[in-house]
Amino acid sequence: MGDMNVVKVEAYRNSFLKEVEANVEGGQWVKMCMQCGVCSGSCPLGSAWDHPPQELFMMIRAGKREEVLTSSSMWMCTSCYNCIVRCPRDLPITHIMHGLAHYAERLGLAPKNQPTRKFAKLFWNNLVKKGRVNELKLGVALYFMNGLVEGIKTALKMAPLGLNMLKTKRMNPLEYVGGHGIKDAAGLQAILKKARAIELAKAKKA
Amino acid sequence: MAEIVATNQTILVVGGGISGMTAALEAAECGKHVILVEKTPSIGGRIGQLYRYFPKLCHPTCGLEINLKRLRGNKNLRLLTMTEVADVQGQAGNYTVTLKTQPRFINENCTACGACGEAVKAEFADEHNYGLGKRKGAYLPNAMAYPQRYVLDPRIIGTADAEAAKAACKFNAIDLDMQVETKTLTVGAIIWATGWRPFDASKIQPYGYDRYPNVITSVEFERLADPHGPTGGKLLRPSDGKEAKNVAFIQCAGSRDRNYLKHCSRICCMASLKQATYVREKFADAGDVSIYYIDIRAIDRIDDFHQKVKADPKVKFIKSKVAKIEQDKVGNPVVHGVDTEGYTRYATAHDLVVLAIGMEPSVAANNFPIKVKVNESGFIEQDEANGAIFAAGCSSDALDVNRAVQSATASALRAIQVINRVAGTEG
Amino acid sequence: MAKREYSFYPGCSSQKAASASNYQVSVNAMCDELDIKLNEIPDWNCCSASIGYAEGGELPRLALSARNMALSEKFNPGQDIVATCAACWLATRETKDRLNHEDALMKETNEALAAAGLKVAANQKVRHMVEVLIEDIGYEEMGKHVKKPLEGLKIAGYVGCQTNRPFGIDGESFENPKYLDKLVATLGAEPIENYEKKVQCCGGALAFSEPVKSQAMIKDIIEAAYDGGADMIVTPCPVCQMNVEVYQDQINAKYKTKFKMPVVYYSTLMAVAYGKSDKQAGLDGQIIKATQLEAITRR
Amino acid sequence: MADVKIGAYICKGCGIGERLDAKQMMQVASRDAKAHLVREHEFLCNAEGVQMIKNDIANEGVNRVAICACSRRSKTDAFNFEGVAITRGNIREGVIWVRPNTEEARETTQEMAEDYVRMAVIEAKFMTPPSKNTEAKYDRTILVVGGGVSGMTSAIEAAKAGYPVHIVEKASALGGNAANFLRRVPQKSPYANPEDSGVAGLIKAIQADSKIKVHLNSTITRTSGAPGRFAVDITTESGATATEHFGAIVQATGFHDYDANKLPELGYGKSPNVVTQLELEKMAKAANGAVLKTKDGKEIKSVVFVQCAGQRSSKEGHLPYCSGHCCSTSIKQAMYFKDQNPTIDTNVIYSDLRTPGTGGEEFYRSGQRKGVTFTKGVVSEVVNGSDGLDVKFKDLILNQDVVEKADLVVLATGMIANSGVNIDEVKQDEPGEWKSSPESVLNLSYRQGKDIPLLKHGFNDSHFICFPYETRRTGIYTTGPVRRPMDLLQAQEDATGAALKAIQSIESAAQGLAVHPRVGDLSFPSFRREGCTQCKRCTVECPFGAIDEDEQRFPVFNESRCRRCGTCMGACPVRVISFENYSVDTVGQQLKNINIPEEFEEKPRILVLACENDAYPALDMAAMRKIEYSAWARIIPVRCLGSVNLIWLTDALNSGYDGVVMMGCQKGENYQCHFVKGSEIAQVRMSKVDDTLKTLNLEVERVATYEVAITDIERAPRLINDMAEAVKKVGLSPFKF
Repeated sequence: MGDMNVVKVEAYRNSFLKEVEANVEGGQWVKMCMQCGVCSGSCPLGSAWDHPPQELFMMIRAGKREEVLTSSSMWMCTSCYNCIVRCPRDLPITHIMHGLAHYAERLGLAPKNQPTRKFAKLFWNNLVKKGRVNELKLGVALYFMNGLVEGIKTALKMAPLGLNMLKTKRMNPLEYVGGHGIKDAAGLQAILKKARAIELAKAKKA
Repeated sequence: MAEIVATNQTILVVGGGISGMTAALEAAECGKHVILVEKTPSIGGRIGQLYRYFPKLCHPTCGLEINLKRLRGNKNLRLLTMTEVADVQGQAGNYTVTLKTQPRFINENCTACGACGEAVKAEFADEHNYGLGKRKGAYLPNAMAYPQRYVLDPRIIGTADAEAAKAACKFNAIDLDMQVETKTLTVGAIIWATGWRPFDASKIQPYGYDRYPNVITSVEFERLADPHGPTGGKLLRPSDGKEAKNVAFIQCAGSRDRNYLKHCSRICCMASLKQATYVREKFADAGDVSIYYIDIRAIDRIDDFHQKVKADPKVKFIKSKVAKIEQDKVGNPVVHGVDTEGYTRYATAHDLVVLAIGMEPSVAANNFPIKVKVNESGFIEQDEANGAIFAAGCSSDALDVNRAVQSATASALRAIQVINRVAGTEG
Repeated sequence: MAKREYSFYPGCSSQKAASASNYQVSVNAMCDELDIKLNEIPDWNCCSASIGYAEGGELPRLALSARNMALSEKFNPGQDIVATCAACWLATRETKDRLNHEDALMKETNEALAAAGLKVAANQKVRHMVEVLIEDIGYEEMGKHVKKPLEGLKIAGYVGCQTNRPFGIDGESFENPKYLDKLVATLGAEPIENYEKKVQCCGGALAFSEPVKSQAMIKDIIEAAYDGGADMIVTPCPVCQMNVEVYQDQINAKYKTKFKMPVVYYSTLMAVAYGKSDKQAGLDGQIIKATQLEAITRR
Repeated sequence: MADVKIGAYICKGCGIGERLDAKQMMQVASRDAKAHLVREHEFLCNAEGVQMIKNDIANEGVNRVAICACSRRSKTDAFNFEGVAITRGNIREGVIWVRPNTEEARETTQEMAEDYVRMAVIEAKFMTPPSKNTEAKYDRTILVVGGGVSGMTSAIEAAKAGYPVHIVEKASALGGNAANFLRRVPQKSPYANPEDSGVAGLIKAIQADSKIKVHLNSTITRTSGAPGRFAVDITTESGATATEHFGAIVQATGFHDYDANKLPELGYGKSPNVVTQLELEKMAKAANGAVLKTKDGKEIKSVVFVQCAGQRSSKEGHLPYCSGHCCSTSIKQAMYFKDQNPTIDTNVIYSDLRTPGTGGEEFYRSGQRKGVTFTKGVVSEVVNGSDGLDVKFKDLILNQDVVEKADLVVLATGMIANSGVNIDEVKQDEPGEWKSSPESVLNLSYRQGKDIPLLKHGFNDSHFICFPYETRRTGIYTTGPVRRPMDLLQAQEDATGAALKAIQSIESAAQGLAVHPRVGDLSFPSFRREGCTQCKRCTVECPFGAIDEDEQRFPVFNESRCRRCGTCMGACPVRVISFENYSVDTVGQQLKNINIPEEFEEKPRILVLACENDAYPALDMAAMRKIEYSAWARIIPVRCLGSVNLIWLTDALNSGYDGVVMMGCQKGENYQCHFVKGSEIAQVRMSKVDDTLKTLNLEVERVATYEVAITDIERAPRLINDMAEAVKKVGLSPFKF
């Protein structure tokens, strides 16, 4: 993946905007931003962003590639869609944020210890394996994503919660070993593989 | 109603606001025969509801007084109020128009003495004040109303109030049997000057106009500032009548936004700058103004007014489209967003928030009595296909008064060109 | 009246012994009462919710929903796809909309689906269960089935994000949707009219990865319900329900609050009002017990 | 005036009959004021009442009608009689509506009404129905000065209405600045792409129109006369002069580009690759579709547009205003590059992007869609860099200083009006010594100067928001960017309107009618030559430059240039100037004929002279709200405070008035006077009143001058009451008889 980054840097030497337009989901919309700031003001976690969406757009136009792609900002997106519905220019901001995060991830530039990024990875792997999400495995994996010691601490903190879920039959300890899944997991994996291949082929061309 | 003479050398002007009035007067003062129709009971339109004009801060009623004097003295011009155009047929130089006049229930005998107004009990939301106050069921639409004649609200017809009004009138001016009148006329050209209306602020849901009493529109704020308005010219906020000393103005409220109006309404920046001076004038240094904007569009030579307001330390400019308004526990609207110059988040409480509301055409694109070419925002385009129907003022685009009058004057000439061709006097 | 049939996409959280299994139980009871038949899409897969984008990217993510749609078209042809989970509905509907408008995407998606012998046309409507209730059943009809009106209860309608934006329920505003309030009133309870946080984000998936930030928002959601005098919160979304309900102890510990606000699904309220048992209404799934609802079921 | 026959009519409607003694008023009208015929009526404005007056006019020979009823602003449709002079005694809004209906107020209220009856009859006595101006001529030909888009549009539109037009253009071809444009900003939906400039089409239309005559390479060396009868010397480059006659003039002399050499910090003059928008337009036009290169022949890969270059700036030598079109123009020019080659970078650096209306915002979006980038920032410097130009700017969004490389930098410099000479700064030629000036556009032979007075920043715009065409020279209308900065679309709209105003002026002048604001007024000033001292005050103070001087320095009024404000009448120290329907006597006799009670009665009298357009309506509207004011006030509306002759004050004070209040409109930079200077002039004149007061040994508090707005419904009555209070303090005037 690191190679891909080098390739992209070469290809778009002068224009990060063009790179984003060609490679990021919704990227062709970035140029339409009129810098009103309503997205940034509407974001529920806005205060946690180093660079809120509108600033990211301006940074993209200004060619701040490294700063944008290594930023933790877009990983703060809760997918609440406030920005999308309020944007006066129709920019699919939520999707652009997702797209930027994914692109950064693909290029290997996403911040390594970003918790949402880690969670997303766990989630995806969990899903791909069986076709459905195994909440318990996902949860346990999540607790330990920052290492064993942290994980035990988190697990202890979360124990009452888990117990509550268990009591109300909204969590099943047996799921850890078996659990839900689809019958045609192989078919799903084939679909995803093909989809990924199509996307990679396009990314190489872009 | 007296006979109306009209021929294919007559110009019909639809709408009695500043544009329609101007178009009608300019044409009539060139010696042309003009019929001016106005939907409401008196002429003046939206400018009659403004306290001051930008950038001079002079009073629109001053120019209105001149125009009314021009109108009263002009024999070429015939005014029909409470009248709408129901239908238009034909082509340039020969249109057949159907006019529909609503009953006023008061005839020419009215002296505007006010006796009927005193006799009637029922009250209704006052249209002149955008519903911010009340008026009687028998009323003079406003102090400058022309014709200077009372109107009975149709809602009191058939009630004891109507009889009381009739009994109070010593001049036999009240006619409760008046009916809707329809007449058909021939005209040669039509000037369409139906103007604009404020965008429905309640549609801008993040700003809570429909939920928070202290979020009002710019047109309503004009009424608060006007001595003829519901507060007698005091800037009192609606919820509790407290003086609104700390006022926020939110630009592009409805404009430049694909969720509402895609176009820029042009006037709103200047209107807010103007209204900022009201706050500063009424409260001096106790007044605080915040203007939340994307681009300040103080176009051409009037930018110096912008500079002047900007130099006032008590007027703050925040480059930001406000994301959301909430209300705190004491009824202050709290404005949320991000200042894009330096990215500071704000959550600022103000006494009053004024939405610089956008303009949209009064007549919706599919509501014209004859097919006309309109653009995406519903404004009439200048196009051959429109025959001798010419847009004047804000029927043609979002315009300020100055440009609206320019447009109206131009449309008067376009109509005259048609009339002169019909008359064979074009040379 | 003939039974209404829909192609049903339950989603991961509704599975047996999953976090919103109680949602599914109450939906079943509700549908039973209203003569709604839900035909589960055979072998449906996860939609990847609002977190699959990071690792999955665009086409693989959309392919997930496309597979579900393909299966629905194949096995439940001519039926609207109905989801009870906001994220499932959103992901599927977004995929449908994009497939309908982007020819290249349609081509690529079908190329990917072909790897499993599937094909998508994206010709079924994708709807949230509340759309079915409002548009197909109607408040009036829903009201007719009420056997035990929820009298005396004050309920805050927490709509949250994804059933509300970017698509939302037809005729409702993004900032102040009123359908939950109307539903609450239909069931005989009193809606909290000025519930300030009804569309506040709960953090969604970030409740896991960014618990501190998310819980701060959740705190506001619960606090505003208390401010409005609510006895409980009702929601149409499993993520909202879970986030707002299960972290109350942690929030109490951090903020020294004393929250104990039950958070229920609209379907739970309906099942109770329709005279179903605690179990049928999914009340046994409440971590914070909705004792006032339990009292009604026992009436 | 042997044939003066005054009919006075007292209305008893609207409560007048109940509140006032009509019989008494009738007696006053006949016995005191000597009306020839006096009648009362229960309801004067109804059909029967109006018919009664008409009958008297027809059968009794009444030719002066004094209506004592409501305000002169009310019931104008009813009280409208041809061929007679009409006055109005305002006993409704002016009396019963502003006085309490109480027993103790009855006497003073009745006195007030009786005075207004007297005043109406006396005013009628001194009025003459205006007869027609004999100077009027009807010349339908219009002169358009300037052959750019505005001028060509005015010409074409006027010709379409049937009026012959001459265009005078100093260059060798029509087209003006826009002739250099490759394309223009779109004027119709979808407002997405630059479109044909339209200039060639206009030129073609002019060439095809037999009613339009074009004088190229020509200037105007003298303009004399008045609306309906202008005589204009048109001189060609070779010096040949022809005199042509016109009814009205449209001045469409356009603009020239700001001198970018004043912007060395932006690299202009230092690099050939820093150009103005107008220069880029010329380059693009010359390239005629070929790829644009830098001056040294290199391919252009990046262009930066610097908005507000030397504009909207208070720096020395910069323009303080915004030229309005430049944001859209930069978008259009960026599209020249983008449409040719989308990989060329185009960045517009702006502080406020100003693309108003439907078209503006759509065009902005279209620019963005095409990949034009927009950066909110302020450019500090453009310098030659290692590889092309370095544009240094502060990015206001990212809050940082940035250097951007560019192959070409385009400066959005401002428009400067071609408005001729500033007559306030240039010395005027004395009569008989008039010389043509090459700097002047119109070379008016007018006493006040050769060109139209400027409003601001060199533009000769109208000062009036609701009346954008009001220049201060009757029959001469400015249009296009000479009036104010504007884009092509607005200029064309403006030019069409200006053509109408020219036509209107021609039609009005032919009938001897005044134009705005006293439209249709047939009266005009005349003077008693034998009394005139040739002091020139009237010539100097006329706001419209209507008055010239003959060789003996007597005033020449040029009736059809006159706007009937009466400023000349107010200015005249020897009171020889008057109008048929408005004179020193029509007002002076009114104030002299009211009843001044003897001192012991302790009933002061306060004269109020109120501007008829603002203060008087404000008092009317106060009356509609029943806002009371002092019964001592006697209000006389005046055309303009500028028409107030000092003699009225002196007479009033001499005859025992206790106070005088003058209400004009706002003066100063944002003046509201539709006669431009009336209020200001009055203020200056009144500064001399103190001397008068001193010679009479009267207190200065007895005279007050105010700016009153039409909205001052509470303040205007208060000002009257304030004077009543002041009189109470200083005591009654010693000049009662």
